[in-house]
Amino acid sequence: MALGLTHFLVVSALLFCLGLYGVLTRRNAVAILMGIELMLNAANINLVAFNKYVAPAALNGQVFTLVVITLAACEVGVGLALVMAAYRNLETVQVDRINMLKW
Amino acid sequence: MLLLDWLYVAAFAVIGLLLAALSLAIVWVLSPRSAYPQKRMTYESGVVPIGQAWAQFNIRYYLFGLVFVIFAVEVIYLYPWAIVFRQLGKFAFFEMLIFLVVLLLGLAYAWRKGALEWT
Amino acid sequence: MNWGAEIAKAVLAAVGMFTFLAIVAAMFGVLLERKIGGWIQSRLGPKHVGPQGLLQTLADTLKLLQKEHITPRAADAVVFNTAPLVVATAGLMGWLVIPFGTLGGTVLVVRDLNIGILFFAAMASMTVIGILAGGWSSNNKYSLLGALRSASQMISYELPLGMALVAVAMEAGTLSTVGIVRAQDGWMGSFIFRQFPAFVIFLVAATAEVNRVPFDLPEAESELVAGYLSEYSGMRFSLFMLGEYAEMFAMAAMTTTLFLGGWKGPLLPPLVWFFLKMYLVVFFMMWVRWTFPRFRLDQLLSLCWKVLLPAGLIWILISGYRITF
Amino acid sequence: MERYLLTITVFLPLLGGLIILLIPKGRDELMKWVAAAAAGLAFLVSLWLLGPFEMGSAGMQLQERYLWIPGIGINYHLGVDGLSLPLLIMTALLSLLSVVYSWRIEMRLKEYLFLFLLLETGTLGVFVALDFFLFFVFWEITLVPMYLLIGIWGGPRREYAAIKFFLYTLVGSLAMLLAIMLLYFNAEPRTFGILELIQQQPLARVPALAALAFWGFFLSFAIKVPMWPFHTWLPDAHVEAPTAGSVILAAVLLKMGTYGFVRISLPMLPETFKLFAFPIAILALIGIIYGALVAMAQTDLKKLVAYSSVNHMGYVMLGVSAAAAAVGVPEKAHAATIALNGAVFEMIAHGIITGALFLIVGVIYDYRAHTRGVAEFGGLGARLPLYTGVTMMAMLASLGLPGLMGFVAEFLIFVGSFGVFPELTALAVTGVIFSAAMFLWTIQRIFLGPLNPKWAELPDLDRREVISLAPLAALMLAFGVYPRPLLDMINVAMTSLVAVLR
Amino acid sequence: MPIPIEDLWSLVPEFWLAALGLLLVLLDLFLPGDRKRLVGWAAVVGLLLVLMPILGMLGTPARTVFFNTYAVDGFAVFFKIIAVVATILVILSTMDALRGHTSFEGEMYVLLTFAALGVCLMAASADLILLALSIEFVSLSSYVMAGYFKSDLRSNEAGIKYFLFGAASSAVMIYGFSILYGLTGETNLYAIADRVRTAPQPALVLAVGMALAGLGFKVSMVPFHQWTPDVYEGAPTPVAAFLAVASKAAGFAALVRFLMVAIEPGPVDWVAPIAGLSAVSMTLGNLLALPQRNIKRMLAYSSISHAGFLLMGVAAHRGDFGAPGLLIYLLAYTFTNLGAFFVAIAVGGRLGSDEIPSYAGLAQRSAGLAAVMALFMLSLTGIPPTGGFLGKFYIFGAAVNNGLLWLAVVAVINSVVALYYYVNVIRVMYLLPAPSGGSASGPVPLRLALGVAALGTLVIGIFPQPFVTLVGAAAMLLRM
Amino acid sequence: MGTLAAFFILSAVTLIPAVVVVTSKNIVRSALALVPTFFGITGLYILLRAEFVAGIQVLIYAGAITVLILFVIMLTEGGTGIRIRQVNEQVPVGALASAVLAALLIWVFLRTPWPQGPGALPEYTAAQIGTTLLSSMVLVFEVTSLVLLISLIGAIIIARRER
Repeated sequence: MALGLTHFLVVSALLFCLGLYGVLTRRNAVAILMGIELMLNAANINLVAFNKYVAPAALNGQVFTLVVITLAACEVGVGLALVMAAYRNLETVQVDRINMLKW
Repeated sequence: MLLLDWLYVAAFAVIGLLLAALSLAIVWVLSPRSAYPQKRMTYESGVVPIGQAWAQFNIRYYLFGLVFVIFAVEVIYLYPWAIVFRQLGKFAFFEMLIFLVVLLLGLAYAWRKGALEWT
Repeated sequence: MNWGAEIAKAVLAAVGMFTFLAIVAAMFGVLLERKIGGWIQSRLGPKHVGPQGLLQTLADTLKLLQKEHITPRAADAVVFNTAPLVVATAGLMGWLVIPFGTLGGTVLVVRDLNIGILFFAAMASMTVIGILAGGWSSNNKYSLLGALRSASQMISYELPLGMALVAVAMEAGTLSTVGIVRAQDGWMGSFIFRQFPAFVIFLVAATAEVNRVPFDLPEAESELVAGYLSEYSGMRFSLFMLGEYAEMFAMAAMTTTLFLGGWKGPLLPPLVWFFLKMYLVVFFMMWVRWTFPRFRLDQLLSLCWKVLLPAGLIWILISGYRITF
Repeated sequence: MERYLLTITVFLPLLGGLIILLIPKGRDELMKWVAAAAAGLAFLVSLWLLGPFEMGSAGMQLQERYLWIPGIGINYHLGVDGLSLPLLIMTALLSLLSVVYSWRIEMRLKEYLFLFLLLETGTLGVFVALDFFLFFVFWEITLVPMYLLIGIWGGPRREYAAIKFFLYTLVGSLAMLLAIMLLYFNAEPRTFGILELIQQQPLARVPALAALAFWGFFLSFAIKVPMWPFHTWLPDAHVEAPTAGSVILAAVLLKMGTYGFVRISLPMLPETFKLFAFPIAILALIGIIYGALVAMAQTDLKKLVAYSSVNHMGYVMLGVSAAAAAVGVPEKAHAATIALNGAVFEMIAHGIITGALFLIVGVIYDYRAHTRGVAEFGGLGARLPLYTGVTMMAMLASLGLPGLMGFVAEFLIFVGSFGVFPELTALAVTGVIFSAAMFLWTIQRIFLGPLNPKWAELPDLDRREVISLAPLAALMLAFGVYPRPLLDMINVAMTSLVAVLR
Repeated sequence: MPIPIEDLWSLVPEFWLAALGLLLVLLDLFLPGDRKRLVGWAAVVGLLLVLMPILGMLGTPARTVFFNTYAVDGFAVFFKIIAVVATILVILSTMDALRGHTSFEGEMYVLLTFAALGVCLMAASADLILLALSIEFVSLSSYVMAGYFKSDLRSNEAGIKYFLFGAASSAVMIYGFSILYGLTGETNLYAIADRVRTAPQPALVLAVGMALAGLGFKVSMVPFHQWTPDVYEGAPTPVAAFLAVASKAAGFAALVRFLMVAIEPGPVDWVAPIAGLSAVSMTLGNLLALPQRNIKRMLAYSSISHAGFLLMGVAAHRGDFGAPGLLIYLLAYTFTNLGAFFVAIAVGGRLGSDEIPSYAGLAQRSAGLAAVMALFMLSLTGIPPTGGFLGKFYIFGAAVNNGLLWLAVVAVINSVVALYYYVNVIRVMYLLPAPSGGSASGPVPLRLALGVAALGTLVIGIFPQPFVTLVGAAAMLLRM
Repeated sequence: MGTLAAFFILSAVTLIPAVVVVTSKNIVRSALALVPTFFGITGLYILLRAEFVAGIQVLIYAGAITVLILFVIMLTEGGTGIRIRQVNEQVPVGALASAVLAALLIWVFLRTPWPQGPGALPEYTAAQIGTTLLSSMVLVFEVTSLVLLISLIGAIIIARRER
């Protein structure tokens, strides 16, 4: 068995679903964000793997990965700012306690 | 073979961690132990710790972290540009000029709005 | 390819390099620091253990090895013990891409990675994680505070550091360290001339990055009970120290590589040139330590964000303009 | 000028309404006069239409046609024929009379008048629109003002009645929209022109879609008519609406439904209509008998009139479905024509009579007794002679007394539909008996017998009430005695319609 | 690969918007605190000016520029117009709404301008990378705007919820994009279209489904709608208006281009699921809107239901009524919904409440406001002669034309249900007595925005031909 | 063979800490566990010949994003040391959904005949990425700067106190 594309895809699928699990089950906004990061990383693995095995002629996959990393950074920046602002007012970062409005 | 390079990197990482852990293990074997409970208390200037080890720290830590993340991302775009802009001519320079001017504006904003002040 | 042999070679290289570093960087470095400190303050420094106190650090190390192993009860033991490993390893990893010189036709470098300086910057940034982990796991508010301050400082100075690296990469057109040295031909070819602002930025940022005076605020004993290190003792403490010294020497080596023409120089063998330049930079850093007072945190961060970072960005643009047109 | 007569008729009221909006608060008299002027002018212009209108010609006349949304083949297309012109004039007249009747409204006058005039524009437009899109727009425009008229100026349960009215009719109109779309997309070339579609018969070859489209239209029109069992909104709406609103609702809005059956369902989907004519006739029959019986059980005057509307519209639908059943059967064409003539005549007759009846109820309820309970009255005949005269005339007209308008209509319908559905018609005639009984009993209870001392001081009709009721009474009588001019006009249109269907 | 200079000319509007945004940042930095409104006016002027180059591109032939990463066609132009017009109106309304809530006034205009740019980019992106980037561009600015009132707990909550939902669904979407890239080896939509025919089925379905998650989030399609009510209620009202209109329009632009350009040639049947989602969205949105007492929350659920209607246009995209219908519905919806939110701003600002019962007797307190609100409610219901009606007309026509009669019937039923809660607002305003005096008319900029919204709603309903021509051109050029 | 072994080791390094990330009761440990996960992913990138992306992965994910996350955790509840239940009541549902999705994804991935494109990756990916970014992806490149700008501005707005 030689190392091939599907190996990476399986890891990516598992990582994605772990991230999803985190997103679905965590109460802490930051923890949910970490789950989202895992999901994005899974997508990145896909992109890089496909770039090598499917379309090695151009580097679109890797460029996409860079963009995703950038977006992840921006999301973390903005998202954590919102978390901090909410924490200042509510003294909690548990999303089910941030619940003035009907959920 | 490119992967060979990274085999060395991996080896360095693993060995580094192992050696450091080894030193700790040696100490763990050699060092004296006492069951003197005060020693294992948190050291806070000799005063008995009260409450949790936490205070509502300044949001400024976050602001610095934020600006850092944004500019760290910016820097990653500089690296590939830096190695090829020579070949790509003046277009590449102007592209980067726009990119950097936009981010300098961001820096100016952060500066002017006091996100870079500690006090 | 024979993987077994390669792995064996890699492990040997790693062990060799680390041993070398532990001696040259850490032990000798500490001694050097004490000596220079003594010289600047017109006193003698360590003198009794071994000839001229050469073995003083060894003795200290032996003492540290026997020190009691204290883990605070409220601390998170796993994280508490892992943090020093991370810091130490991160400090050592940077050496992987440093070219020491040439021997015959081959360059003496563990591996000439094609993303060399990026790798270096990445490894340097790992220290922050270790420090934060250490500070938090101590479960001590001074440690946590110290860790946060230290991390703030380090991440801030990573940026100018990166900018300086980019400026050099622009000049050399490559990220490989060997390539960068090769791009610096002759004495005037050293990038310190063409990239002098980048050199200054790099040096300042590197000094701050390794938490040295005047940027040693995070572990300022007089202000913060040794910062994030408060709860650390014994060997774990010395691992932090090892990482720090390793990184300081790595920074010096990198300065040499990037700006001082690396191993290149007339007459003397390349290896000698390299160490000469590196110790020059180390000496400079120690000299600064014993001469300048400590910055306040706000001054420290202002320097970074309001001087070094804009300067770096603008310098990159200037260099870009110069090289393009 | 003549080229734009229809447009002027339709939009004069709206113009008046917009002017009223600009009048500052407090100038109530001015607003009323402007409203009356707008409605009056619209009525006059609609009468003027009779001049250029050629009585003998069957086709659409006075057509106006401009590109509106050429991108999808929508035109601004107006026109009248013998079917729509009487309805147009009747609408204009009733609107004018209602404005006159509403003179004493004080609460939120500006909004009232604006909405009323907007409503008039919508109803007028429905009768002259010859493009489906335009037709639909006018059709829907009537909903909002009616909703608000009921909701703001209505009786105690006005909110419920208003929203019920709105919901019911919206269901219907959206169903119609889908039916229109089915026609449009099967036409070649695609068009929303009603006349063009009638000519094309786009769904003739796809019976399944034709049935869908038919039921779409049916739902819309049947709710509007209202046919049993879609009538439940009607008693609520009629009872709760202010008097003028009830008048327009009963006299005009209901006609939009039957007009739709005659103008659209019948010529557009004749085969399909024929297929379903019998069940529809049965529904109409149920409506006739149910309406009459339930009306008889009512003690509330307004409700009584409302249910009598269900009964009367049943006649209309009986006539229309009889005509539909005769499609493609040349020997029944004559009967079909008579039935249709009767149906259309009944629309006019019912408009005038029921309009009058609601005004009559309003007279006693709004300004005098403030109650509509039949049982609470008695012996008013001696006290209010003028009022009694008008009321009795309207009620007798409604029950179909010969010499008054209702009789002509019902007679024609029965004659016509007997040729197609003899059994159903025979049963339907019993409805006449029920409604006769109902009205006579009502007259007896209100006007005869001992006078309830409570009402001893009631004044008789004043001048303005006379002005609003007299024209209607005159028309009932005039067309009852001499229906020819109206019937001729209708007959030309219906004959050509039946001719096309054959 | 040098960049063709003539390509640059096709991007004049985007450059302009970007430059405008940067200029506003500068302006904001150097204006004193009490003059920040000037930033808003500068933004309005700049946006008005940018309309010129956008309109100037109306007739140009469809093509892609910048190495096929960016489409220049009528479709994109149409959405650019929507973005700019909506943003202008939102900025006008913002000038009133921010007072007293935040000291960061200038930045709001900056963010709105950049968000407008993001919407333009979303509508014209012809490359997955650029598409993902521009979606995040709009999202990130929206997250910030949703949480703009930092001392207001509900705004905090709106920001956090919007962020978490948005980030999660965009992660799913990017994963879907990555699979699509793996199946075709391309990131360019037009190149994908060439390769997608032979793409293996189940993976392609998976990719499209995951990509729909992110786009569905933007347009608040069920089941990615949960954020909508909380965010609309908690966010500052002008922001809610922006999300309901511009952000949603952009979502549809991206969705339509993605599906119709890249996926349409492939073997995946996406029409049926979209039709199903459309039915579910409109039904669920309507049913949940029924019991709402808060106007913003009601509008949020109504916007879910309108997403359903719009999806109906996506599902029934073929023919003269499909894509044009979608676009004209969006256009009418833009004006109408903006108007409804503006009334909410005016009322909320004066009466301090967004509860529908507090609208009682508005007709007597400020007749004009009540009248335009009634107009907007009727337009949302789809009563002629409003723009909303024309949109419904088109969409129903498209459904009938595409053989989706069942969906049209569902839509009819939903329209009737919707009538109930829309008319309820009219009922409260007109039928209920006013509790007390006090007029509730807004300041000049807000009234200006309201006027434009009302005018737009009416004009689209009464004289739609220019708009019909516009959307006809936009839809024709879509597939080049 | 060697690469396969490396792959499995790296997968373990990626996935096992990832499990800790999403399940640990201690939020700081979760965050710290991100670091080995990111390193594992870095290793996978290396196996895929994407050294530049790998470098960025460490620099940004491990070096910047994690640090920021740690900052925020330490500034909020993580710093308090109070143990709060970290999961909501959706655990079974979430686990089931994730498991089903994982099975589905893997099933689809395994049975899909992925196309094999022509050509080979360039030796020096960093340069090629630079070229791509500056030519065919130039719009992406410039828009990125704007995205960074608004994130910076937006986050500062949100994080700063009202005056």
